[in-house]
Amino acid sequence: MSYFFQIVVSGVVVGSIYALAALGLVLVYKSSRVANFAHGQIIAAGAFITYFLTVTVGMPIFFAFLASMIITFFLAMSVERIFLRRLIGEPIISVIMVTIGLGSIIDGLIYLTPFGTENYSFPTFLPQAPLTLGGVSISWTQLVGVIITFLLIGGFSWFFKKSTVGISMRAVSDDQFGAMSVGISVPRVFGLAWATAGLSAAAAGCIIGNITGLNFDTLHSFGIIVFPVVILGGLDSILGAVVAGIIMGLIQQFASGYLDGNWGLNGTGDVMPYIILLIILLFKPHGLFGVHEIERV
Amino acid sequence: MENNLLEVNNIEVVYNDIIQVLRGVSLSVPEGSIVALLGTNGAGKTTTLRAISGLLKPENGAIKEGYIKFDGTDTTKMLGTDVVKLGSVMVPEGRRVFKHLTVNENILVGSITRKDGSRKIREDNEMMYKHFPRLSKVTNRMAGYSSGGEQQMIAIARALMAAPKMLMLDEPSLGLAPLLVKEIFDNIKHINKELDTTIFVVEQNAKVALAVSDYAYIMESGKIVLEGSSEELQDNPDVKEFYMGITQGGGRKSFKDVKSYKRRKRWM
Amino acid sequence: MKNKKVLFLNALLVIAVMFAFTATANAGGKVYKLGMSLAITGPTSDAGNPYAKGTEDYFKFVNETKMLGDDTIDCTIRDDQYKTDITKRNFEEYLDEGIVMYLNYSTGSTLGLKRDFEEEKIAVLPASYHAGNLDDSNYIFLPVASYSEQLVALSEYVVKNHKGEGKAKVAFFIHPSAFGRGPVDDAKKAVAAGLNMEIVEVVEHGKDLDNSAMLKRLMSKDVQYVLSHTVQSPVATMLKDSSRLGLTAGSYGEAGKLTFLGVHYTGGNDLIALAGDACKGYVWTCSFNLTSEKNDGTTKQLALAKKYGRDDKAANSHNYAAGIMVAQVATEAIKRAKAAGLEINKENLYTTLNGMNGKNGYSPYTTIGPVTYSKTDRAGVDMLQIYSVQDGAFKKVGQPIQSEYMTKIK
Amino acid sequence: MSANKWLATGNFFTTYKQEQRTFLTNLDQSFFTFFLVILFGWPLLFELSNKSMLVIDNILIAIVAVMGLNLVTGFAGLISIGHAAFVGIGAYTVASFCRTIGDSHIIITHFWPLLIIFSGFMGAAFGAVVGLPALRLKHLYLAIATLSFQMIFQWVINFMSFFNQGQTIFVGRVFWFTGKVGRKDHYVFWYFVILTVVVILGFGIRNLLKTRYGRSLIAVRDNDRAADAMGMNPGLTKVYAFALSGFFAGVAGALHAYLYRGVGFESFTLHESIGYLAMAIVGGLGTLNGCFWGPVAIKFLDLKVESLAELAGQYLPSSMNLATALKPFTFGLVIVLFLMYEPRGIANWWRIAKSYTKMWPFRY
Repeated sequence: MSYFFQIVVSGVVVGSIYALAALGLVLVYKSSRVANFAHGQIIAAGAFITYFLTVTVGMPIFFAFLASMIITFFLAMSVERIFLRRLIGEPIISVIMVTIGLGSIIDGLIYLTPFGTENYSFPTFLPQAPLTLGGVSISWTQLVGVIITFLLIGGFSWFFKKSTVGISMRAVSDDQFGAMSVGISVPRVFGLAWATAGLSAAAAGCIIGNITGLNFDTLHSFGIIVFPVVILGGLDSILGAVVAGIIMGLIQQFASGYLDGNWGLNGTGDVMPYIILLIILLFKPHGLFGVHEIERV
Repeated sequence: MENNLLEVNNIEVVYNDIIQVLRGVSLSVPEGSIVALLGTNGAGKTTTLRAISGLLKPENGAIKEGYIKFDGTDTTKMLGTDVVKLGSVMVPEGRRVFKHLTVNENILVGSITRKDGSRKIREDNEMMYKHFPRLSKVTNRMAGYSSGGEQQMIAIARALMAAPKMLMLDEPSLGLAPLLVKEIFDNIKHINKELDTTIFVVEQNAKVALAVSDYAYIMESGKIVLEGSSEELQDNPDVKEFYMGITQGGGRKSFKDVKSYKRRKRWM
Repeated sequence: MKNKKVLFLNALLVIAVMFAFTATANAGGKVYKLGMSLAITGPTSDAGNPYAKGTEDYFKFVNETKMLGDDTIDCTIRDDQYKTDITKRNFEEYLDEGIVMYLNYSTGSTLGLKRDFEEEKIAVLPASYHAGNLDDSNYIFLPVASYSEQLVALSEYVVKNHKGEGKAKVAFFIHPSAFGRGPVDDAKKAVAAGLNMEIVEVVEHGKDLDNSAMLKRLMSKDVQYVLSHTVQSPVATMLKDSSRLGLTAGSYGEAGKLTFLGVHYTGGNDLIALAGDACKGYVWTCSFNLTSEKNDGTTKQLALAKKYGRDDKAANSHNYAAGIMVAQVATEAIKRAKAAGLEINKENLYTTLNGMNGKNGYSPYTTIGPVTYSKTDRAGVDMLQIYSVQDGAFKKVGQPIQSEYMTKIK
Repeated sequence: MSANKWLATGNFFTTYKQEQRTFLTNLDQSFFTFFLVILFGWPLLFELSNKSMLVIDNILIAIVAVMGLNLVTGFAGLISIGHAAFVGIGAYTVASFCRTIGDSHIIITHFWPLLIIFSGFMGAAFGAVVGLPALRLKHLYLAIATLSFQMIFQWVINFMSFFNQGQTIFVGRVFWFTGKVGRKDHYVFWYFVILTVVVILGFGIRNLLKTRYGRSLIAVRDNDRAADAMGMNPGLTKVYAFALSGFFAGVAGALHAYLYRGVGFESFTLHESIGYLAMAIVGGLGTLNGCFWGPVAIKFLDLKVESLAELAGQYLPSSMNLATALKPFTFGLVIVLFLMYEPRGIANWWRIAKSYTKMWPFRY
């Protein structure tokens, strides 16, 4: 039984990290209807900046973490400014391809640094001993990761629900012209959406980097891994991202816990999310929490 | 009319560098009044409004000639956000409420450009429900599910949240039942009195618009063809015929009336 | 007028520069073309990158120190992003240029181009030590013992040093690819041939963030040893998970805990960098000298790295050593062919490599044993050194070993 | 018909039939024939290195694949991020035959044209199945559904022992009337084969777009509800589009398998799918000649950057991974620049050049 509970706990932990990684995608999509395929690269950049600040510059890791979030905040904002602003109103394929191209450009830039090909790991700053409760254990790194995830997600939910700026970001996604007419600066909202996405990406990068070590390939592949999560959650719902993230985490852990090694199956954890996603999309084409178009005819 | 809040002087607007929509439009809106801009479909009313509120750019339009002055500031080259900050807010055609936001969120969004503290905003927010009691029952419903009339009220309330000096309405009567149209225009008049907000309304429904407004302009093919105080215009036979559907004899207008084409020409 | 003048001057400059280059390229004696295609980017770049640096530096060193007299080696190094298609393109281009020996990298492309190697009759030194490279092929020379041999040797090590009653129960933790799966069958054959251990499970890992479930499952099946054959990053995650779950053995073979061991690409400094303290006690096989153990070879390696301005990370990597090693073998083959008065071409280098055995074995400074090739044995260094992590560095454990069962199962 | 059969000096069509002719003027026709003769003739006159031939063959295969992608993404407006998987289906159809009957069985070595066509139909079958979600899904959701297919394909290939777990499955050398095609003639031989395929399929697309079905594709792209109202069946059209695109991809895959004489999973990854999309966009979505420009441009860029990086690498500090960094960087930059400044792709330059020559000496 403790095996089962361990899988559940691991699933939730992994799932909430997925949720955090997915958050950035949701934020961007929510306001500007852009699916960002360069998110993985921003995640990686955030993690490497933190590493650079702690190890090379020598900042305390907590400050480095914050600083890296701030840096990616502005980085993502300028990315939006330079590349995506011109594409407002272009067809979806152009926008998808621009983010793919962008990802490729960032790849190239990261390959210019040693981070592109070599492995690093964050200095340890948390207790190494695990927290164990009734045969189920969780590491401090994971616990802190989950806490940060929920803090950030809670913060963003509040921001979108209660603050005027947050509401206006949602308003832009609803009706750009209407938003402009009440004085919302649409470009600024887009910039802000990217910036907050960058911020959350940095957080995700640091947490993932703490768990897997810093390897560019592993880190940036998260940009793709979280797509099923985002789609399952319904693209523009933060709550959806959390629920879908945890569902996907559980599916993965259960798949690798119960399917792998039996009946000649292996690596099912990697593919199950996509299969489940396809099945769910057939029944709920807008994901679990996606917005259905409200149409009054 | 010594104290004009809005002054539009001879503007020309061109879309996509090819299509000229406005051919020298001039009008002025005195402070505290209600001014109406009337005209048929495609006359250029909406374009005029967009030019005033700085929203031409998203539609690929540009002001080529003339200037617009609001409250003493030249706003010809300004963008929407800055115009709103100056205190001129538009309620766009077709309401454009945010469908997936609740009614209250819709109203709150309007205050985005304000810098005078959250307490004041909260007060204004409550005020809106006094102006539009209908909305107070549905504050937490998704705006997309509201009826057309409610949506129009939401849109007006949203615009008022910016505490504007001037409120511009683009065809508030569009697609609404006559009773609702009346309610909306009563609201408009009320707002003008209570909040001392100048109102500039674009309408096709000349009868209602002339009833509430102080002064009115009539547009056709990108030009102002007639202007005057609302009482005057109400009595103008041409206006009566073309915009209110009343013939000289007082009966309903008939399609058999072939003279209309000639008469229309005389204005230009 | 002024523009024209500037244009003219520029054109002159370009021509001058071009001449300068052709001049330097033609200086000296013969030029032997070599080609190398490897993954500097892509899935295994962390290994490919230092590997490429090693090869590049050593050939530069050969040319600068005139190791081949006036003759020079011109080795083109290209990135193939771990894609067989690109490798093939690179290989065809090298052939067009007339290379005399080919240096390859990935398991996938080595297997995929095997037939081309046969048809072209060109000697190939891959970075993949996959045993399948040797099947139906005569031209692929593994620099060191195959993965299979390493895994079997490691299994033998487990059996020999098994603490506790009964059979040693092991699990394999492998990369989900041809590279990972290759040696598992051989290990199974060794067990069938009488190796006293039980393979409880073969785990092909995915991109897991958390291996707790897997580790607990292995524990519930009484697994005592986990032998990995993959790249560092998944091993690091697993080691971290195991250590936080308190499942890692404090000392080698501790009962009721997991002892982790691994083959060539699972270890090295990168593992320490990724896993930190969690990799304490990790046991690893490698045929290269590590810079954490000072000796003559590693001193030379570090000197080479310093000469060409490599950072510490590359200099101390065993992949850097591996890169140097293939360059050394290639250079040595050319040297010997020259000494024997043979023309330097594909055929002669192939025969020279095949004659590299017995007292003609070649001992490069990067490996722990001599490189020997013959018609029947095309795995270079047959010795394996066991290393284990102590105080944040890999340290030697005992003397180099050699697999016994590998010969039995063939 | 225009008075002048050689030079179009304006639009003189009086019937739709005239407008639908493959060649508008005799000049077009002779020019095209001349061009084809050159394409088929030059390898007989010059001898290129194997590498160059391989690159050219590779470009031609990419053209076949991109034509398929353009059908579904350019003409029907359905974004597919799983095109490489369809190409993979074709290649693995050939590979499956090799696995079951041996790679030098007579079916594989002698009846290869049939096998290539069969692979196309396999691709079409999978295309239709993957297209089914298109009945319900739109835009990004559909794109992700194709992405899922890509991932599932990769997993299946990578884990099933029947597919050799992603390792190369060899394909034997084929026979032609002249006997076995040896290593020396391999690339030239396949050049002719693939070029023939490209010409046939190119005409196929060109004619397809003039049929009712081709027009309904475009109608569905522009507005599927309106198309529905016009009596077209948008769902069925979308599934058709996927199936047709799968056919092209399947053919491309089979050609790939024969050209490289082996099938390994690295050639059909997500990265390749993105590459195909990039080619389609750089060439010009929704245009036929874009299908030719795109692959040529992207593949040449790749090669040029490689040699440039090599050159630059000699003068820069060795710690910089310039060669590796430049490739993804330029690839991304080209996509981004095209989308920002020439979203209609190279095909648009072609169009401008063509209309310029047609109107000459007048500007409009």
